[in-house]
Amino acid sequence: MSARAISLVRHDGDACVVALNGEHDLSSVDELIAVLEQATSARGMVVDLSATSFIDSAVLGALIASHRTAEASGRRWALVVGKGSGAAVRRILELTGLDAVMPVYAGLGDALAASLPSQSGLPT
Amino acid sequence: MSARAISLVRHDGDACVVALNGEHDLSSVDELIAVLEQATSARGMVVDLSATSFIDSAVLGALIASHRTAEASGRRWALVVGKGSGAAVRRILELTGLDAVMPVYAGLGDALAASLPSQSGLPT
Amino acid sequence: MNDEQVQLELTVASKAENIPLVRHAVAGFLDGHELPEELASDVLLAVTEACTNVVQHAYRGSSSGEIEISAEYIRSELTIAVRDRGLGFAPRVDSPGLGLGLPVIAALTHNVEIRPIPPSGTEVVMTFSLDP
Amino acid sequence: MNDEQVQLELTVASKAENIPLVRHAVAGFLDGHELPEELASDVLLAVTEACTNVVQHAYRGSSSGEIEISAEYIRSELTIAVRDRGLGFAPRVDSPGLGLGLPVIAALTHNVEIRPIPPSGTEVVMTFSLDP
Ligand SMILES: Nc1ncnc2c1ncn2[C@@H]1O[C@H](COP(=O)(O)OP(=O)(O)O)[C@@H](O)[C@H]1O
Ligand SMILES: Nc1ncnc2c1ncn2[C@@H]1O[C@H](COP(=O)(O)OP(=O)(O)O)[C@@H](O)[C@H]1O
Repeated sequence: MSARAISLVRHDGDACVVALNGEHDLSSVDELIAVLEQATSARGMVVDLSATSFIDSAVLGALIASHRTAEASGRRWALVVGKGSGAAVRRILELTGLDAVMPVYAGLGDALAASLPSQSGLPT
Repeated sequence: MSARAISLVRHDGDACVVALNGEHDLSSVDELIAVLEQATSARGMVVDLSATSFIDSAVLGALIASHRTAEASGRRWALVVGKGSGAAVRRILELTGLDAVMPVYAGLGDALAASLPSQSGLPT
Repeated sequence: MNDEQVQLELTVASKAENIPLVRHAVAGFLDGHELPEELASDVLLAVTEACTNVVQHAYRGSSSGEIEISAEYIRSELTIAVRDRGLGFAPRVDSPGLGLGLPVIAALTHNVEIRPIPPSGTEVVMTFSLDP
Repeated sequence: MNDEQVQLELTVASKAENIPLVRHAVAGFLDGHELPEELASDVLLAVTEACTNVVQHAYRGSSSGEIEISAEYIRSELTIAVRDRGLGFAPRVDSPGLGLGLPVIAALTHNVEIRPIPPSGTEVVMTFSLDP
């Protein structure tokens, strides 16, 4: 059915964006965990679900773990859930009340800005 | 029905024994957590379930947490499950396979000896 | 074994201190029947887990609520239902527990059903087989 | 709505890589009926969680096994069963997961039943109500 992909992009100011495309579940979670780990070297990171059609609790577990690791080391972490996010994505976030536990943005721009509040170290 | 109690006894060589008498569940778990915390100041600790008629997963959770805390700080921790332990006690330990995760002894003597392997700091 | 339908109905406030009370009431109910000791113990453990879930999860946020327990023998089966009128079944990433309650119930029962009750709340129906 | 009984039967090896396959097969089955999009999405999420549980828990230790999925419409209900022939339902203190699978299933379904199947294994039967 839908193709799936996990991409990692480094942005200026040392923020990483991990974008999930298509459907993700236990069969791709090891790859996801590896990519999330690479991203934690950055000052801030964003997980972009705006083109994610499906995630389940296995994927959610990986996101929660990544968020906790980032928090523990004082790094910024944000989630993007947009119009292109599938119904299952919205549903599982709603059911688990995860938007209360981690910062969720509707667009990548906002999430990036939040994950890097002080560009080049200069407070705004 | 059966009376319940939680007792804390300090033994020579700095081992603490926390004994649960009767039935324990969510209604006594806060007290149990508090007593387990007091006991963690000792070099070794034993949780004695040999007169425990009932425990559930809430109690088990407190025991697992106490065991983890002890392990993380290099302290010894052991469980006693004996003939006087109730059917539910044996059952929940068996179901969760907990005896594979933590040291379980049939008698307090053995558990105490294991929780303090080197009396007065002299290796045997 | 009794072929008639024998029932227990019990409603208590959803508080931790009432969990032993429920367990003892169910134990009393079981006493009237020739249940193997191990099976009776399994039933009491499963009922306790279901009540603990109500106290910990069903009425989050709202100040009060009740646990409704019913038990009945139908031929060679014992069915125990634990009901709440809470917010409905919902996963919690911030659960204070280790997530062992439901798996313990499922492991102890012959069958467990979880379903919402209108207008709100959850019913957990546990069935135990009395056939050896 | 179709009043006849329409069925899907599917057996795959219990491997993570087969989970999308199961989901897509069930999606195809649902496509033949006029299911609201949100409900179809809930069904696929619940089926995925049940299959994930089989892959992660049912065949611990033993090298291989299968996931059996059956789905059928009976009047205004959709029932999907996910079966394994594994070791049987058991709680795990060392679970790799967060314990969200069963609660997610229970929250998404109208009714969920968990029961052992002889001689060994577990059946998770999920019912979805098609009435609005
Ligand atoms: N009666 C209930 N009402 C609402 N949610 C419930 C209820 N019982 C269980 N739950 C949900 O199911 C989850 C799993 O329950 P359980 O397996 O007992 O683990 P734990 O209570 O340790 O979290 C709970 O964390 C909670 O989110
Ligand atoms: N098919 C199965 N066979 C055996 N045990 C199972 C099965 N499905 C679930 N379990 C048990 O139930 C527990 C709870 O499952 P779940 O709520 O999905 O959480 P998680 O998989 O994250 O641990 C698992 O940890 C496991 O012990």
